[in-house]
Amino acid sequence: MLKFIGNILQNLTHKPATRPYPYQKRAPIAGNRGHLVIDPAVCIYCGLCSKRCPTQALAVTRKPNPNSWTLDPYRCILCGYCVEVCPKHCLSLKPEHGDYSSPNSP
Amino acid sequence: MKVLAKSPWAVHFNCNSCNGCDIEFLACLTPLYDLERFGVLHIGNPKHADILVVTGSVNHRNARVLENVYIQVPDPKVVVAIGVCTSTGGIFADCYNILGGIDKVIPVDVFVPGCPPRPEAIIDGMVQSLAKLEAKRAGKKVEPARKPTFTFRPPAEAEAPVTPSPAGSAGRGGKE
Amino acid sequence: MSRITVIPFGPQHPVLPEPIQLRLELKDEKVVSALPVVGYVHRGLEKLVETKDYLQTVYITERVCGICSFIHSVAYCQGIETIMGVEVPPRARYLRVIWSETHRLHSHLLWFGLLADSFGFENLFMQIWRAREAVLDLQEATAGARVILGTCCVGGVRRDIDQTGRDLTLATLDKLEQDIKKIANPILKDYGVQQRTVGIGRISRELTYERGAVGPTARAAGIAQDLRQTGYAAYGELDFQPVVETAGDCYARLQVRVREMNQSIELIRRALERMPASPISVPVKGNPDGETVSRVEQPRGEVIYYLRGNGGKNLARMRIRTPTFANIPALLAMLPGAELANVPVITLSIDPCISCTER
Amino acid sequence: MIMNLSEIKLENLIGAVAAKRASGYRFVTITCSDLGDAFDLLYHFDKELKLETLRVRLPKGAELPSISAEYFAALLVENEIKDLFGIAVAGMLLDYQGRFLLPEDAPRNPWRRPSGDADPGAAPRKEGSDHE
Repeated sequence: MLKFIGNILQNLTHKPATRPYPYQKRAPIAGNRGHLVIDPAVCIYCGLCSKRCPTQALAVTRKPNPNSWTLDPYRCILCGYCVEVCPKHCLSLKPEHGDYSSPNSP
Repeated sequence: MKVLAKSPWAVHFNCNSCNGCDIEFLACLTPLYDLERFGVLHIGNPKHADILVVTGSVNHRNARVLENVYIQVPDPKVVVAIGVCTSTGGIFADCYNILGGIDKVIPVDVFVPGCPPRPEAIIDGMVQSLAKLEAKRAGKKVEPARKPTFTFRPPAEAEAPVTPSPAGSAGRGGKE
Repeated sequence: MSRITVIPFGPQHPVLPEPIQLRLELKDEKVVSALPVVGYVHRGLEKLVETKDYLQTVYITERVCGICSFIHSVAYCQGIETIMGVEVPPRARYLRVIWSETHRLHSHLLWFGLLADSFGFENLFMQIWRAREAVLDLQEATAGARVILGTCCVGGVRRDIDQTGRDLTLATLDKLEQDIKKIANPILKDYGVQQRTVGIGRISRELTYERGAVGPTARAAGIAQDLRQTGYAAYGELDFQPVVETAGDCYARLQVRVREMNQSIELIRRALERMPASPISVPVKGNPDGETVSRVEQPRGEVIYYLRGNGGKNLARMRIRTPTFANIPALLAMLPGAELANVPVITLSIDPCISCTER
Repeated sequence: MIMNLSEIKLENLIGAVAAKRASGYRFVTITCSDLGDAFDLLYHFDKELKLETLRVRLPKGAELPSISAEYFAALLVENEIKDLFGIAVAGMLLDYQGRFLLPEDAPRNPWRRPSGDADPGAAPRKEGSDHE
């Protein structure tokens, strides 16, 4: 019975367990694999990432075509293999989960 | 975000998932994330539901089951596809028994990318789907969800550094 | 007067998180026989090794199952390392143990919650899943993802646990131990739970062994067999002893898993304490040529990987036999004689993972 | 590099499996691979954490005797092999008629390769490869 009262008091005084997402966002946890970003200025468009990607989520074009790097976030499994093999370290994984609603993301 | 007048119920269908997305969707219903804050209640009967939450890609045996569940959900309804398998087949797209994303079988209103998506991403997707459901209830026409790809070019070569892909390019990342 | 009726249980059923069908033949309320119908989650992912190279295959094996994903990748990587003769650095072996055990913790908690839901304790389900989130947060902080960790690679692991991660792990384990003490242990003594599990789905030790059951299903029937006894990764240095119960019913399976949770907490603490300083991975050169069988212990039991490479960068054959596949024959022996209302509890008591089973 | 591997002839299979059962082995699984002109079948057994394997070579077109009378648990994996490789398995206690994993409109026997086909994506085989 006393234990029960303790529980009630605890429930009254403690903060709610629920995280109030999306009204209040948690601080991103460093090192999390949230979404993939590229620095297009550093990239040499060698295509190694797209060769290594296990899901063919990446596509790279280079000369004679114009250089480009394309990500399909609806195929990407965020494994980070591309980040490991990139010779210029221009790819990185950011801790927040990707928001692909705007045309300029990620 | 607007508070919704009605409480939409969700039915969850595991199509061909590895359980990663399933347990993350269930985690959304538990105290820490608590989707019931938005009135979303997880129920077992498709006839009671407004939202169909699907995880996993479509294979030969469950395509018909998915279609049946979809038909049983009364109108207006929205479909939320959780995870990359559900969107395109993901890492399993090349398997012999995989047909691809669920949009091959039923129309999809919201795609949530990620493998598996975090509960925060699923909540974002659910909130988006609530807005679409409201629009459908009001009799507005709602476009099916797109799966855009994102192309980047070296800044020196492109006037516009970022070119959004054409609408609805559901293709396979343009790998030729 | 009684006659035989056939009731399909599943594929879409409120207590089944995954699609599997059991065709139950009933005489009144009693099950006479059961027949599994599977194939709803069959992908054919073993065949993918023919198109993806052996390093990419790690990410496929992680996605065989989202619940025990890390342990799948450990089994695969150990197999490839055996074929190629790669010696994994000691710290990596300890890190593999730590993440394997956090996976076991979250898997057992998840199962416990689902079982509570299946015998009608929804509040308990919520409480357990709240406790489980601590493990997922820990995995997110130490490995970079909540469920599919992606930290195991051929030749070692991809991430280290530093001092901050270590402190966080220990703090999480203390909290979790308290939660398990507060939730799980009283539940084992609860009258309602015992009414719903004791004597339900009982199976004898001999029949369990004959049907080839593995993992907690076998250990609850008195078979002291756990692949961790073979000492793969760093288990050989952690004084591991399997958890055994003898009753062979749903309650015994519950007891085994609750005790295993406490054991996992203890194993992680020991591993953190004894973990030596060393590099966390070695570079791997060349292609696998040869064949091997790799076995590790998952939350649900023994998983066995057969791998065969022939000098190319793709493997020629990968075959996965998962624990649920081995436990289904035992399940079919548990069901006859049970009441229809107990079928969900009995089915869940083997912790079925259909995604693993059908691959 | 499989430990405790013994190669047996197809006609001795049932006898060897029965001997395993008599000496208290637990059935683990059957692994099948298509080598092009024949199937390679590995029967794994376990006793006190020691894995023993029997290797059987099954020519294409030949019938595989079922061991489900000895070990009931072999039933599921035999049905799976029948589905995926199109091997006729004789005497199964329960036959799903090739519809265990794959439904009607799925590809038939997806693992079966035409006779004489080499391993997929393989480099030229080295001398003394250990599974020949």
